[in-house]
Amino acid sequence: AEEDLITVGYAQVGAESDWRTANTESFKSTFTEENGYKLIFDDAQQKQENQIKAIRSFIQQEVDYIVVAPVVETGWETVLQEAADAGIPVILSDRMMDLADDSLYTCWVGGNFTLEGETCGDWLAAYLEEQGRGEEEINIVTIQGTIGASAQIGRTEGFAKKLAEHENWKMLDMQSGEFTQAKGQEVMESFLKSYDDIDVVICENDNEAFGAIDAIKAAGKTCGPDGDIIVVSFDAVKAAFDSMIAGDLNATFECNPLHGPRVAEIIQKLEAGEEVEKIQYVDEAFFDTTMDLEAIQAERAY
Amino acid sequence: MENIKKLTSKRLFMPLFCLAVMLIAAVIASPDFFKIGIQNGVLYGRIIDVINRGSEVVILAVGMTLVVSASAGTDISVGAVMAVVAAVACAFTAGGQQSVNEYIRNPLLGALLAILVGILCGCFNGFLVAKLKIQPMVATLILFTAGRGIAQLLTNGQITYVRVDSYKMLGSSIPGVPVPTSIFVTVLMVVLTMLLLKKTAMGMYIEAVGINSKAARLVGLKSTMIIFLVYAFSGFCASIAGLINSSRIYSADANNIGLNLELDAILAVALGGNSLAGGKFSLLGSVIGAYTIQTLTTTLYAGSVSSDQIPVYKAIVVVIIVSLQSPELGKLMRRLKAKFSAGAGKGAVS
Amino acid sequence: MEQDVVLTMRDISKNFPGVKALQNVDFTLRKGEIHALMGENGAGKSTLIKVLTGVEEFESGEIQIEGADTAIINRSPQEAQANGISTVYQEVNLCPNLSVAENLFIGREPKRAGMIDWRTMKKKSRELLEGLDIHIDVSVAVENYSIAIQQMLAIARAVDMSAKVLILDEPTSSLDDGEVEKLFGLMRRLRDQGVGIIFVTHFLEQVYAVCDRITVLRNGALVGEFKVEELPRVQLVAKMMGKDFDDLAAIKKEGMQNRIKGEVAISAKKLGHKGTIRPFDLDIHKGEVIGLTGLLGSGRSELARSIYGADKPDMGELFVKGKKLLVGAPLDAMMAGMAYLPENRKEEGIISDLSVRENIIIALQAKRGLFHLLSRKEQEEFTDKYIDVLQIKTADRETPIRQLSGGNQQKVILGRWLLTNPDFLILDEPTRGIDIGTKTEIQKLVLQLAEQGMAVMFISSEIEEMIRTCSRMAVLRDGAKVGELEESELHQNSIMKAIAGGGN
Amino acid sequence: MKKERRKLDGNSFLLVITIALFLVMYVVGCILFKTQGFAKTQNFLNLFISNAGLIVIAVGMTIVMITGGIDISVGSVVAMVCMILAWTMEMAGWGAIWSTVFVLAIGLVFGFVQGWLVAYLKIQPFIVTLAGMFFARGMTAVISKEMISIKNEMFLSWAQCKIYLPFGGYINKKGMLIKPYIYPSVIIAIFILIAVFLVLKYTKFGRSIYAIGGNEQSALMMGLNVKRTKLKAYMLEGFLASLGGFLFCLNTCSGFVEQAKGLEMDAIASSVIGGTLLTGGVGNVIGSLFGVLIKGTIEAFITFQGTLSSWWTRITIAAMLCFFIVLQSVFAAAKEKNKK
Ligand SMILES: Nc1ncnc2c1ncn2[C@@H]1O[C@H](COP(=O)(O)OP(=O)(O)OP(=O)(O)O)[C@@H](O)[C@H]1O
Ligand SMILES: Nc1ncnc2c1ncn2[C@@H]1O[C@H](COP(=O)(O)OP(=O)(O)OP(=O)(O)O)[C@@H](O)[C@H]1O
Ligand SMILES: [Mg+2]
Ligand SMILES: [Mg+2]
Repeated sequence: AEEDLITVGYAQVGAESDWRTANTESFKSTFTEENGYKLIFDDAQQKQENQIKAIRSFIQQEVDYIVVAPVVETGWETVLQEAADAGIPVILSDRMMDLADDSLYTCWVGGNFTLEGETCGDWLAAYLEEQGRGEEEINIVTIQGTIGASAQIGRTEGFAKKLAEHENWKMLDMQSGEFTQAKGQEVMESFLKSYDDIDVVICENDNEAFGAIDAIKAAGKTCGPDGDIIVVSFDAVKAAFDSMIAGDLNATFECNPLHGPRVAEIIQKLEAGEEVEKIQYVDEAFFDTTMDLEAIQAERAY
Repeated sequence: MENIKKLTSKRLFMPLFCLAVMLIAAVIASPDFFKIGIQNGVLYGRIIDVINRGSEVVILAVGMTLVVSASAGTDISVGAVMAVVAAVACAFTAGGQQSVNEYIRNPLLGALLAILVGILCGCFNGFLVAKLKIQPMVATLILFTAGRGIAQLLTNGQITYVRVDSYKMLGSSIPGVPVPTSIFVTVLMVVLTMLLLKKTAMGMYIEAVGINSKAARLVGLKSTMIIFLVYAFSGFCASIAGLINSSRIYSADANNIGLNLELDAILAVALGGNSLAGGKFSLLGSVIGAYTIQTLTTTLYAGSVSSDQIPVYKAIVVVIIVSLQSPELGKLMRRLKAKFSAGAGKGAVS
Repeated sequence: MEQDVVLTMRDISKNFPGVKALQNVDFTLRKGEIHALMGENGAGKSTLIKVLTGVEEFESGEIQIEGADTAIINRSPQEAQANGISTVYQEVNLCPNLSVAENLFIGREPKRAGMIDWRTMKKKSRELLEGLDIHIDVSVAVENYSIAIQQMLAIARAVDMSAKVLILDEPTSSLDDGEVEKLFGLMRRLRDQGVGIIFVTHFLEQVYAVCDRITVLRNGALVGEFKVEELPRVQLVAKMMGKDFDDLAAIKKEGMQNRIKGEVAISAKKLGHKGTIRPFDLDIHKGEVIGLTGLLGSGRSELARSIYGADKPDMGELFVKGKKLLVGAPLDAMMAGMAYLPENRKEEGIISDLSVRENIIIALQAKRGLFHLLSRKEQEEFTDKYIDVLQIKTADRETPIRQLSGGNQQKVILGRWLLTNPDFLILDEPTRGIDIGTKTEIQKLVLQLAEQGMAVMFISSEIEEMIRTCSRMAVLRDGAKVGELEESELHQNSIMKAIAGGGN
Repeated sequence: MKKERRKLDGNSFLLVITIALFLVMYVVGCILFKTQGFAKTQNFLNLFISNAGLIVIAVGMTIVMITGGIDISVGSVVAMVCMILAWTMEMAGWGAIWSTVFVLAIGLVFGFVQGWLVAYLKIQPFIVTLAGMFFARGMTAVISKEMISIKNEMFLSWAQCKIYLPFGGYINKKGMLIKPYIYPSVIIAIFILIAVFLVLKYTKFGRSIYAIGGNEQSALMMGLNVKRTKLKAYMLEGFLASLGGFLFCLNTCSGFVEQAKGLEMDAIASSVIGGTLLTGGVGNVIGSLFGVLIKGTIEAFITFQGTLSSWWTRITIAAMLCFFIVLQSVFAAAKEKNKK
């Protein structure tokens, strides 16, 4: 019956990318009535103030749990205090919150962007080694994500760490492609005209990589495992597999969007009165052209 | 001297002058700005990028100019309409799948359908503005808000890819033709619109309605119809721009196609020396304005300005350009000068 | 400065692109005089006033005003006001969205404790207007009132500012005789208080009725300053036009009396528009000039508008040459051969930023349709023809119409309609703001058109003008047509009686 | 009687319609979402709590719109203000009061520059404020690309200072007594609303704004100082934008580049729904308040509904907006017809 259901209010960022859509879908398919939940879903259209409104509304609706995928990391004290005053536990998903008082949320579930960046650096080092270019001077450009987004910050930071470890790697330029294909292309076009000798392009999401690849081809160069320029990207959306199969993209580093089941698990534990870990990373892998991409792609949920 | 005066008093002088200054700045920022080469059988170079990338803004600005002229308002929905159009085109040709490597349905039909939808969006705006007399910005705010939602609805919230070479042609180039297709389309749109305005009475009608719709009605113009048509046309322009943009990325990215392009289009109209209060307009001015903006953006990219700081430079350049175009600046200068020279003498009366 | 002089302008010059609007003009205004500023359309009267009050800059010359030691330059109307000059400009300048009371007092609102005292403001407004015999709701927005009322409001506002100099630029163009009389009373009172008044008008009688002195301008240059007694009418006209002028008597409706009425061109049956004009019947014959007469606000304009479809009538039927016409929009009426010169030139007539050429040809173009663009050559021919016929003073045919003087704008609009070669021409106050020479020309033209078989409807607040031109009149009162006067009954007295109504 | 009737003409009539529609809408919400507690006092107060900044900004927007202008920079200004607050307090170590005074001053200066360009150089407001929008957003990025969280104690104490109301409490599921509360920001917003209402109605400056919007040329000819008045209007607007930004910041306690994107559209929409004309001369801040509340209620509907996908959210908001605007225009047209 209606009363037995656990009510969960989920304040989602929006639907700004395929990743986000998959993330939303994962929650919607997990928190169903069959599974004993009533999900109140709110889409914030990428605006923090909307999320704050939504949380306030959840409090009024007396939900049992509030799950937030914060638009940004900062500025949540007041409204989380309100939730705490009403005695509603808050679970964070995807992005972290930057709070003075960590007790305001119960736990966090998400990917590790910095780790993704580091993995990328490690992969590149291994790949170059394998190609016999381990000692060569390597010119790198980065097409960053939307400046300020946690994915952008984490991935830039993670890769920078690895960059520092290799003296022969040189970061020529960084410019934001705002996580879109069109901007990625425009930025890459500009890079190609400013620098003749680019060896590696790091794109902070897949869509930027698609644009960069087009720009590279238009400039009469080639990319991918058999080409002049190495292109790597993050997220591992389905389309990225197409691109790798076509031999344009070298590798993509996963950012797992399937947080729903994990959050459900946590809620079950909390219902049973158990303690939960404060920080919970979801598993993330990477894919490159050496793998059986078609098989993997067929299995993936997004 | 006489000649210079005559030249500077021409309507298009200031916009052209500003474009020229921008181009010079561009050359200083990247010396190979005007270098044109051939790459893969297609023209290649920064200046080509400017012209190519500027296509969408130019086409939007064409429609926007007429909207501004006839209704003294702006159509802020064009960016969102572009997204809708792209979504229709992709969702139709991909047959609802998320990514296809060949057409599921006829691409021409898809393009036609998409254009039709774009025009319909324009008609919706036109109906609200012309018939219901809702203020343009507010009327178009509705599609501005809904447009990307509709686009996502059509593509199920995901970016839909049509990875077929012929789909990419509009945004890149047709094999064997060295000029990017979008440049052709842009020229065609501008020329056709010009002809429409100059060879029929439409240009005069639009201006008359924009300047004084009451008087225009009394001399037998159907103000309502004209305003309606102008919005429909703006929808048409948005749909062409949407198709180009979608073809560039061979996909429909509901969240990003045409994002903030409405602002650039409006800016282009203003930089072209047109008044946003309606009435007299110069289509060429808007086109020049659009290329000015694109030159600025490309130059800033070339100068490695971080993209989130680009707006600061853009703002400064815009303010300088529009100030230069303001006749008030001249008056103010003259007054200051007079004050200065009189200051020593009697003490000016202010 | 002379003893009783309040204002002198010396050697004022002002150029517009292509036009020497003022060339070394001198003007002197004395305390307690009413000083007429006369000249043909485009002579530079309004420009002189705008230069004086800071609306336009001027190139050279000097303005001195009593009380200031040095020459002054007003940079804005605000400064002019501060210097004691209060002005009613030629085109009514009020804020349509504000209430009557606010328009009267804006910028000098009565205050209490630093806040605007609305109650006092309304009370004062009511008093002010009642003094002028205007009885309207002062808390209603000005846009709800007719031009005539608006003109009175602008005057009331200027008069109430108790300035040293009061400028009235064609204040009487929309007023009827009664109101003009009221205004004159007011002006005389102010003169006696020592105010200097500059008065611009095209009505000679008015000049001779109230003015003390006359300054005449021609083509931007000063002709001279005269005492009224020393300058008889004929000479004044001659000075204005620069040539001798065969007096108004020249116009006669020769042969009109004897002519039989033509066939019925337009016939209205119970036509009406809710709230403005009650259902009326009216037949208009080919070749006649039918006048509409009545007091201000009696609904003359509304009657004309309902025929033309400017305000779509919501009852009754209209027949054109016997055929029923459904008028949905003005274009339908135009296609049936009608033309309509609206009374409010600024709001409904001119298309301000378009050129003279475009303003003239636009109606014909609309009639021909979108795809039948008149060739540039035809456009220019037509334009030149009407510039010539109507003596329109303009720098160029490509000059934006807003740069023309008020009277010349009116001529352009008239030209616009003549070009469409209508069968039925409605003229609502066509001579408003038009100089005496052209006025006569227009009257002649109207008669000539009627002669050629056109049906004309003529509305004017000037009864004499109506008598000269009309062959029949319809009388309106309070939004209803109350009677008709035949040719034989057209005399000042009988018309006045009809307007006033049979005694009740 | 007749006079009273007349007073309802046109604009005030529209205001009455707006308020009535809001009430109807709210009651419908209470009925539809009865079980979820839509009717709780706190839910109503939340409209004010979450929108305090927007109310102040919409009030400012109304002022410039009455002059016939527009200001699309406000969203970016809010972002800049939040960023400056965060940066000065967290990075430069200023006190909360100084930071606040500083951003308010910045708002004034920003308004002054925009106003000067609009009034004295006669550049079109849309373009000036578009440049302002670019500038402020860019400056936000220049100050810091990273998000800054405000941890300043005094600031947080302002932000979290609940003011409980003595009525409307309820016992929640867990047996806690929840008393309705507001934050100081709400009081500031209401105060500003009243103050601006009085300024517009009872000062020369306020009336001049209406006059300019009605007909700038006439206002000039009637001897008003059009330029100065416009400049002042934009300065006031800039001040209110920064104050709104401050209130906004009290709600979000952070600064980052993407903040308050599109807020200008919310403010414009609220003003227009409240009966302000973009062509100038007509408008009322009380209307704008109801515009904000109506937008808030529409959003509350959607949150309470709780199953819409992202795209349906957008479409639904737009549809309700459309419904509302069309309804308003139909009422206005009917009124216009009656008048004739
Ligand atoms: N803003 C302007 N730009 C260009 N020319 C102008 C402008 N204003 C007036 N003129 C020109 O200056 C001349 C004088 O115009 P002005 O309005 O002073 O005439 P006027 O004597 O008031 O005539 P009227 O009796 O018709 O009102 C005209 O030829 C007119 O075309
Ligand atoms: N004295 C008045 N008091 C109140 N309202 C008036 C007055 N005079 C005019 N009006 C309003 O203005 C409307 C239009 O009047 P208008 O002046 O156009 O009539 P008219 O007979 O055409 O006179 P004219 O064309 O000479 O000005 C009237 O229907 C009436 O509502
Ligand atoms: Mg004049
Ligand atoms: Mg009339």
